[in-house]
Amino acid sequence: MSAPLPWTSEEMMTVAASRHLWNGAVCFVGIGLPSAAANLARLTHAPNTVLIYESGTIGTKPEVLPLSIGDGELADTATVVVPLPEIFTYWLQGGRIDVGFLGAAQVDRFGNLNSTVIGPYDQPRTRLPGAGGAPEIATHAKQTFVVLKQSARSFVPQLDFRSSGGFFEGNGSRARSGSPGRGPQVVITDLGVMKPQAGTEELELVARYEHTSVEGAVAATGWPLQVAERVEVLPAPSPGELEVLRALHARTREAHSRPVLLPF
Amino acid sequence: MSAPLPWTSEEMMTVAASRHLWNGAVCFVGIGLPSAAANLARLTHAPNTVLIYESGTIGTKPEVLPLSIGDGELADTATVVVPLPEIFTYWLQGGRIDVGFLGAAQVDRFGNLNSTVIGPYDQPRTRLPGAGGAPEIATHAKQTFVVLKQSARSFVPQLDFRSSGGFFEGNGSRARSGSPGRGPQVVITDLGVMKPQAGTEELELVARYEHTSVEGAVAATGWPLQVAERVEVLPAPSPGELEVLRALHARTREAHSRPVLLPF
Amino acid sequence: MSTPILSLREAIATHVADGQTLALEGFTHLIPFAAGHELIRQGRKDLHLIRMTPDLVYDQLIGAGCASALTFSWGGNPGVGSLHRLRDAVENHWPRPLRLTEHSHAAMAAAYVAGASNLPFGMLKGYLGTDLPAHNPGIRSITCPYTGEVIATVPALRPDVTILHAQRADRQGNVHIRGIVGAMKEAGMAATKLIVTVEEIVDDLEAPMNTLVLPHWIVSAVACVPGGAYPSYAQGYYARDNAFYQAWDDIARDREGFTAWIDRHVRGTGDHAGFLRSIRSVEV
Amino acid sequence: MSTPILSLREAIATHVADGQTLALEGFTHLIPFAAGHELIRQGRKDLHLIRMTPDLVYDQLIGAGCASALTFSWGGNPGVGSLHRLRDAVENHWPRPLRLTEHSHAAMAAAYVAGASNLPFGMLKGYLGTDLPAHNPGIRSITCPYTGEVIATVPALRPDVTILHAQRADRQGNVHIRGIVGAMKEAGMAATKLIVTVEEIVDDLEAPMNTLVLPHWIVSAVACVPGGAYPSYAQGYYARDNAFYQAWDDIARDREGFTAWIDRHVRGTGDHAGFLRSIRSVEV
Repeated sequence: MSAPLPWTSEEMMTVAASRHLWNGAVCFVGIGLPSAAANLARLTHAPNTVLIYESGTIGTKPEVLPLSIGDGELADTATVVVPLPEIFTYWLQGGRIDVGFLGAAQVDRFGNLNSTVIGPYDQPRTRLPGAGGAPEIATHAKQTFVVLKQSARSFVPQLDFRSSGGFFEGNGSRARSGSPGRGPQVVITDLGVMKPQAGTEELELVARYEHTSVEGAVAATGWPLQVAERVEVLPAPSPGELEVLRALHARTREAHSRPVLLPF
Repeated sequence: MSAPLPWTSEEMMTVAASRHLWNGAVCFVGIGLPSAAANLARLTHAPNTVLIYESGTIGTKPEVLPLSIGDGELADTATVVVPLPEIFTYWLQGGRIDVGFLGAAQVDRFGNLNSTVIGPYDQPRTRLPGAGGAPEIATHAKQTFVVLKQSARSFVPQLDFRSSGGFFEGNGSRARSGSPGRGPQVVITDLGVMKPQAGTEELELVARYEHTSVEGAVAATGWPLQVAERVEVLPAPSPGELEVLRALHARTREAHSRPVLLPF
Repeated sequence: MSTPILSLREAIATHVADGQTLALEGFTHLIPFAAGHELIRQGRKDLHLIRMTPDLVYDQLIGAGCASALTFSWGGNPGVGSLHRLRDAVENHWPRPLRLTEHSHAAMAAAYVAGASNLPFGMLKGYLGTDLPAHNPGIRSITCPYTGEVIATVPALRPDVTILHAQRADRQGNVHIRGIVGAMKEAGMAATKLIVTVEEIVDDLEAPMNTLVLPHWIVSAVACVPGGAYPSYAQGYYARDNAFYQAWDDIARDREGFTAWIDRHVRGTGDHAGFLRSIRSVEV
Repeated sequence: MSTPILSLREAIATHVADGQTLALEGFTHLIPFAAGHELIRQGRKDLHLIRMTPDLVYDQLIGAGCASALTFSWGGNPGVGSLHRLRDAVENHWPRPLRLTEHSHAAMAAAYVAGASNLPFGMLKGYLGTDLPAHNPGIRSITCPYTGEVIATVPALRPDVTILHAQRADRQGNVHIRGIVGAMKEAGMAATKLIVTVEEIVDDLEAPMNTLVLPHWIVSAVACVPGGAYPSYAQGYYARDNAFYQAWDDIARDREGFTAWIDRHVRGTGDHAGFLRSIRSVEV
């Protein structure tokens, strides 16, 4: 083993995800890693990124990461707070979202996602929270970014349940379904980055980190993972990225542990 | 001829219409006579009448009558101002309206209304403003009150155009159409008051004023008007009603003639 | 990263072309008169105009020959009577024929909502027992897959351009609208391009939470046009000029009087400030 | 002419019966926890619970045996993980089986909007390429009468009772809601009866124009319950107790610990003030 890395693999994954957001992108953000990555982008290279949370907060600029999708911080710092039904009609279905940022429990080779059940639906081994906003984010965002940790348990040959569509069965089946968005253009994990191959639309490993390997990514995938001819090695988190991300997490921890005082 | 009346026939009609509104009624108000009648009711016997204008103003309490359906006075004095689409979905179609107050250019024996064209639709002799909110007010309000001046030109055997439905062809045809509201329960004119007969649903003269006659109402109707066995004689406007109505109109005239000052 | 702030002349010249479908919304309140006048000045033609209540602003555009089609739901001078130029176009095809697509308010609202929502149609329990469907082939129906109930449908409205007038924008182009909002947001979000004229541009919108703000990135251009809704009104800025609405009945009653008025006050002025000066000179 | 202002106990006793469909809405914000606890205290059962995000409030109702069915779209502890009582009911039918009707957020929102609009169904371009329709027979489709496009439908949600928590009501029963409003208004207007708990009752709502006000005549009962959204939050009054949400993961993990907590803090207290005192005594 080499010396311990000066960053965690979760930090690397968050930084790698954040780099995909461009300045001015209108981004529909899920809670957790997507939220951390999107806010890191906003606080570094993409200050004019517009963040939308499904709770109805548009153009929000939280100082600390929300624990829930509807923390008061999101409303306080938003350009506007709209009713939730409107978020899904005028904004998402209306085609106003550039990037949908999704997580999941399982992904398959075509970027389809499961966040519903492990095991049969009616007799699940594990009942997961469910689809939430994801099915229509996956349909309507002009593209989606998927972020999750990579393992043979999460990268599976066959989803137990398809909660939201990626490229369906590949080979153009998504486009033929009438889904307006272009689907998952990138899947970012703690081991590397995958993108859909032209034509088949099967995920292909296109990048790894300095501390990860192609073999590691292949081994952590439940199907024979396609590997690009040239696998890019992504730069480590810069000191600036790490500083901003850690400060964000520190502010968040501090805020979330602050006792709540009821005014009576 | 007897001595001139101490009130105009328009005042009598407005007062008669206002008396039909009960305290606490939720009333969807059209501009003109309906608006005057509804506000007169609110300022006299029905102070808790809830007035809704299609512009989105709910629970409005205007000091002066609006000239348009969307005067600023309506917003300034409303409980809440909502988007116009919401008025027609959650409030009207949602079944929240007790009384829809409608006017029209023509009415037929079943209380169907025309406010669209005189003459053929494609080559009209007179192009009227059109249906506006009326078709769905007529459908969804739990009942409607119709107010218009009575003459052979306005009370016609055959509408040139049916802009909104009353009892359709009568004899239960409205109910069979699936219209949730009970239709025009009263038609108030300058000559008297008509209500639908049980069964046929044809309008029947049930009341006149002190200064009008059954014969006059029949003569001012373009079809053989049904007359109730007992035609009530409605009391003249009370001094209190007249005072409030005239003060309302005076305030309105004063406000509408006030020059508008642009702030630059 | 922010919306261009243009002169109204530039905004119209850049974003509105002959033959487009165009919605100027604002329900009695915040009617974008300045933008309507600028369309007349620039001589736009063959416009398909969309508006729930055509009001004076479309009476003017129709009488000035800018329009070949109108989609609407109530075409009167509110509280006054007829729109004489609209009537003359429908009854006598002057200055040119006007193809009508006529709806009820509820249906127009549903059609805008559908457009904003990227749905191909809107639905409503509507048009029951009316003659409108017989004259508007766009009014159709669907059957509820649960109850079997038949429900009316209208095709979504998707204007090429929507123009709104609002009270305030900030320097980034975020827009705050206050008061009666009508179907302004829906018409704006249903359109390919959205132009907003405003009373003033401020450093901070100070919009209370949950009020109507259009974020800058859905706005194609902002133009600062004080008085841009006159003779309609801007809540908090100036009242509706009800006397002008009443006077319009005479101005628009005959073709010559109308044309003289448009030539003098609209075509004969360079911009909205000029229009307002010109109108005031008559009143004094 | 005004809405009855009741104690929460009276409001629940009067308006909520066993076996009803019941929606407690509020998206993360303004979750009506006090009302949920009162339902447990009064031993309501066989409820069909409806909520986009069941959250801790439904984890508690489900674990306490009040529910036989759940309609929802995301059933986790936000930012923390699982709802263990919901999982135990689904995976092991404890304390009783729970019939699930599962949607996406967009579809639940459309179903509430349809309910509020008195339409039998809502539609959305949704569920494309997902397994949800295979497990929810309520998800069907219609064909657009203009384009031929196939569009997903969901049956309208029409709860017997909706319960909301809001910041303020006035003495007539008009209610002002500020901040993240979720689908509160739609759920409230879709219901036959609407109960609202509030932080305080004031003389004047002072709601800015165009914000969310529910007029008193659509509200069946108002109850003043300070802290009624705790451990969720009330914008402008108190923050979300994120630490409690994290602690719930342990409290609810096993049946005994959960039941002891409910017995002590909910069933063992007379009202919400008692609950808050009881919770504070643990924290100190």
